[in-house]
Amino acid sequence: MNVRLYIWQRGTAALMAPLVLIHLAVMFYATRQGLTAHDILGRTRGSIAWAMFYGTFVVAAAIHASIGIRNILVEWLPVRDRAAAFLSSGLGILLILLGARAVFAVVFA
Amino acid sequence: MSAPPRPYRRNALWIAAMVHRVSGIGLALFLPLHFLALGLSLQGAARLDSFLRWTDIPLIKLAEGGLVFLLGVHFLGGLRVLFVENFDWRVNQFRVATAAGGAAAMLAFAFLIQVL
Amino acid sequence: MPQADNASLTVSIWRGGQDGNFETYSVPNRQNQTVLDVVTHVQRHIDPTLSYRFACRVGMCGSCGMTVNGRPRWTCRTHVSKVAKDGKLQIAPLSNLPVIKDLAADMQPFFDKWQKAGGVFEPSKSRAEPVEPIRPNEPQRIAADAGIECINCGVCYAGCDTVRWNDDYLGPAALNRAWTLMNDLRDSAQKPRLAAVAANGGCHACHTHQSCQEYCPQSLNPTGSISLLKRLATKAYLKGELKP
Amino acid sequence: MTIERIETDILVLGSGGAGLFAALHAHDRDPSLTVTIATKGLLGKCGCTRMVQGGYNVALHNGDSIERHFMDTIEGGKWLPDQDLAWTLVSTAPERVRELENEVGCFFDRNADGSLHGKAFAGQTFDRTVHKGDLTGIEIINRLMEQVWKRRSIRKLEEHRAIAMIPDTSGKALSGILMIDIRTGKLRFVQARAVLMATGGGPTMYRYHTPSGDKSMDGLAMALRAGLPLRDMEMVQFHPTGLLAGPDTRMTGTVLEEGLRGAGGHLLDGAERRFMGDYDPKLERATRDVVSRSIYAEMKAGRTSPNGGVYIRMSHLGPDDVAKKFKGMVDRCRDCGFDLAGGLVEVVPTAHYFMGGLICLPDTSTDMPGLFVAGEDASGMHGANRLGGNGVANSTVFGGIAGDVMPAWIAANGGHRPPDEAAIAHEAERCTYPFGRKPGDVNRLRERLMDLMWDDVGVVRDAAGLARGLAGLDAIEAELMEIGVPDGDRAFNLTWHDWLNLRSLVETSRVIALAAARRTNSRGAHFRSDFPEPGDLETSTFTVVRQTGSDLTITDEPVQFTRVRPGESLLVQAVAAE
Ligand SMILES: Cc1cc2nc3c(=O)[nH]c(=O)nc-3n(C[C@H](O)[C@H](O)[C@H](O)COP(=O)(O)OP(=O)(O)OC[C@H]3O[C@@H](n4cnc5c(N)ncnc54)[C@H](O)[C@@H]3O)c2cc1C
Ligand code: HEM
Ligand code: SF4
Ligand code: F3S
Ligand code: FES
Repeated sequence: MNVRLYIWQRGTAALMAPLVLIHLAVMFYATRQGLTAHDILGRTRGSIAWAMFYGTFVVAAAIHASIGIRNILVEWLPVRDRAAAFLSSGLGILLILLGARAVFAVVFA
Repeated sequence: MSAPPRPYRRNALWIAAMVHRVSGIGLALFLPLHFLALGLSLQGAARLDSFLRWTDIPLIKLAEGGLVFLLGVHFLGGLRVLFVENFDWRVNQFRVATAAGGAAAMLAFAFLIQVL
Repeated sequence: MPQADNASLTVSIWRGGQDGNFETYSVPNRQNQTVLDVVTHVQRHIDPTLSYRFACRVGMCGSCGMTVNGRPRWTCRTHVSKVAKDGKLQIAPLSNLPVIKDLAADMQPFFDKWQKAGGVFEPSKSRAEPVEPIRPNEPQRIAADAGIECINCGVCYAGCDTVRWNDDYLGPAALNRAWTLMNDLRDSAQKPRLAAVAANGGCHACHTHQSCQEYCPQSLNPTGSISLLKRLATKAYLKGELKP
Repeated sequence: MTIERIETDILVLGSGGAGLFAALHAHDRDPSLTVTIATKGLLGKCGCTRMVQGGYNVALHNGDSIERHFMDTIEGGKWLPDQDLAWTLVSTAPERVRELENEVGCFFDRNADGSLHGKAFAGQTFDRTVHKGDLTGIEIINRLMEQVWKRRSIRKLEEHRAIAMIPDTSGKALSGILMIDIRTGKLRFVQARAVLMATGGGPTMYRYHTPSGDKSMDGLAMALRAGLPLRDMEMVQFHPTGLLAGPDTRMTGTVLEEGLRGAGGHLLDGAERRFMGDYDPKLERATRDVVSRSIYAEMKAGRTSPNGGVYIRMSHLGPDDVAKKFKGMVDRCRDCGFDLAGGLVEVVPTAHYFMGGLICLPDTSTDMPGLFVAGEDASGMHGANRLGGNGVANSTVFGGIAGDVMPAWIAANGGHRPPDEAAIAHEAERCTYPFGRKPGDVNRLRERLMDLMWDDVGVVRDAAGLARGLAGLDAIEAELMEIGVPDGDRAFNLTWHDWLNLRSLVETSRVIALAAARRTNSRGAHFRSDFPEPGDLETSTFTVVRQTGSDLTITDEPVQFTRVRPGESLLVQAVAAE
């Protein structure tokens, strides 16, 4: 890892820290209030704030996790830098696509 | 490299790093599934509901508790790393690591009690 | 007085090169005995062909690093009673380095990386000029002093799994040296050094396992040096002074 | 056996302060020359310069002067030093320290105002010892080693042991050095236009000694065989307080620093009685040689601790304070099971430094064209006693000079000289000699040598003991020649090298005993109980030993007082001139 990847990885981690806290809090609240599709969608549908919140989370997690996995590939599997970069970018893109789809689903669909 | 076994990995802080790594992998594997599940609502609330009901099975609840635990340890372990790297917090790391693990376990336990 | 050998030590020692194996010896247990003394006893009295390395025998040269009961240590300053488990010792060469023979490891990769990290002073003055006045309480001097007493024993390098897993990783000792020099006001190679440690395999490859800090026989804190380097490089990068 | 051949312009033997500095200077003087540095251990990680704790004497501080440093050196050396060598030492040291700081990168300790800190060291009239904590040698050698690495064209032969000087076909000049590649066990002949001998002496033939385990007087043994004259060979400096931990640990003999006594530590006999009062009114703070002799006398009288030494006690100064002030020493003792801060630690005098060595000029040249010498292998700078802090100054000053001088010498004296092939063959056979014999216990014989030198040629000497010692050395040598080393794997074969070490030590021990028998007075490190007086200073002489064939001849040469005569002082003159 070099300084550029490091900054993205740690930066997104720092960004996610408060997001995770909020997410956990919401989860606790949600499980108490009942976890039905109706409840969930009731909270999220049409809420730009939720869209922003989870949108940011998705992007940050995708960047963060793909760089993390890249390091692990290099260290634990016989994968060289280039291949690891390729694979982990794939993971990142996958996460962003699925994540965007999920946010779209719960907010706008 | 030579073959001798390496019990030095029993070092507490090394274990903390490994827990962090494994939880990170766990989260990275879980995240696509999580997104897929939420994406189900594209096919209507009923579809999502049937999925959520399926998640009522205790085993699945337990697995969810596990996920919260993963997120918890990874979050706290990650904070530990961020602190070590960015503040002068390098003594007594052992206690911080244990505290992080403990806090995450409590969090997961609390969550389990909630959902079960 | 050499104590009566109440139960002698059972010592297994790595023999051969990279793909050698452990052989077991019985060594008398003495009151004043370091791991290096145990190894010496085997060479002097049991198997004259045993190879190992040492020089100063008092913890100054960093030549005698070995893996003792699974943990890297300086053997000349490690008393047997501190490490023997039930009268058993297992002694192997330092890991993460090629084995030359028996307990002697080839330290060349360790020193190559030391240089790659820019671990060499680059002068800004000549011998004709007076010595630079630097107050002992200047923060940079204090920071430089913190890591300066490294004896390049390689113990941290052998104990770091990131070194094991990542061939490019420069390792704790080299980075600790680089950090020391980044705090040396007399040095003129700050830029290239920072670029070297910010590149692939540099300080950012460290995962803060902290084994280096735990094992360093000189009680240095390479983890600390590395995280400070990370910060320094990060700041420089954000200011656009570094292009990885 | 096939012997690999290598050529180089300059060959440096040893990677202590002298060797590393020489390689650096030679390379920087003329980068077009090939410089090769060969060393018995890893580059910079062997030898004694690394073990320097106290520091580096240099007249750089306000109020000090070269003249004062010079006078301290001459008086400390009991008027035996070669004054031109001593002058070169003290007058070059300031530049060398500035070079160490400004160019090599050593980061010495500072005063509050940022200037270099000078600490007090015994036997000096000024606090001039520059240091980095109490690990000065590590700082000096680590930085030098980095500079040598950086100059990638300097060729490194690590774990290479020099075994013989090979003359050229004329027999008058040096052609090169025969070596063993320790890692493979193969022989290698390195032909060089100029060679620096910097293997660092090292009196490790004594039961208790401080130098690193790689040092075994190889350089002086080689020089002796090559017929070069050695001077001051009776002058072995003992440090009064070496750690005594019993016969089976390499820790025994290692230094417990002088500061312990300076700070008020007590020396106690076996019955825990403080004894220094019987010998000197300055008690434990008496000079190194006096304290060493007093402890030695207690030991001879049988008033010893369990391992046969005496005790040092610090606890009355408050264990916590001691632990803070002498952290390094307390840690070191604790690691080997002793409580220095709170308990008693057994100590003995321990052989520390060798003042004797090759005769050379201030430009480091020797009697043999092509051979230069620097560091502890050279002699004449210290006379009968080396000041603490003058050892590392000596190796770095003269190592640097050698590096400056050799390129010019090469330019003036032409190319490689063809080796005497018969000498190579002979020396190759000599070093593989033990492989033909029935294996025996090399270590037992080594211990016998160490006991003999300690008992008969040690801290206090007399004619009878020295005669006994000389006879004993012959017996040990005869036995050594009967003992073999198992043949088989010669790679990294430490037992073979133990054998070779022992041979070098026996050969040089004989010269020490001979020179000690020759000097019928007591000066500095050399003390004869049958001749306790220092003798007339005006007519001071130094011993010179030379080997021709298998015969040793010894002569006395008058000391030339080229700068100052006994009774005079450069300081008085300097003051008077103002
Ligand atoms: C414990 C201790 C503390 C000391 N403290 C001080 C102090 O505070 N101040 C001070 O001024 N002096 C001190 N000295 C003395 C000082 O260290 C030495 O005088 C000086 O460093 C010698 O330098 P050198 O380069 O000649 O030899 P060394 O530094 O000893 O180097 C000799 C080199 O030659 C190599 N060598 C040996 N034999 C061979 C061979 N056959 N072939 C190839 N290479 C060989 C060795 O491996 C080593 O690399 C101390 C000495 C000791 C032992
Ligand atoms: C609160 C949020 C988070 C914080 C503070 C955080 C922090 C960190 C930190 C500091 C690292 C670097 C560890 C190292 O290099 O040693 C890291 C690694 C990693 N993180 Fe996170 N993280 C968070 C959330 C996540 C999430 C949500 C995922 C998954 C999707 C994730 C996956 C990973 C992975 C795979 C690694 C690589 C582990 C390794 O290199 O050992 N993280 N995290
Ligand atoms: S940092 Fe410590 S463990 Fe690492 S090489 Fe230096 S002294 Fe040895
Ligand atoms: S053990 Fe290795 S991972 Fe970093 S903190 Fe030390 S270098
Ligand atoms: S032998 Fe020098 S550090 Fe152990």
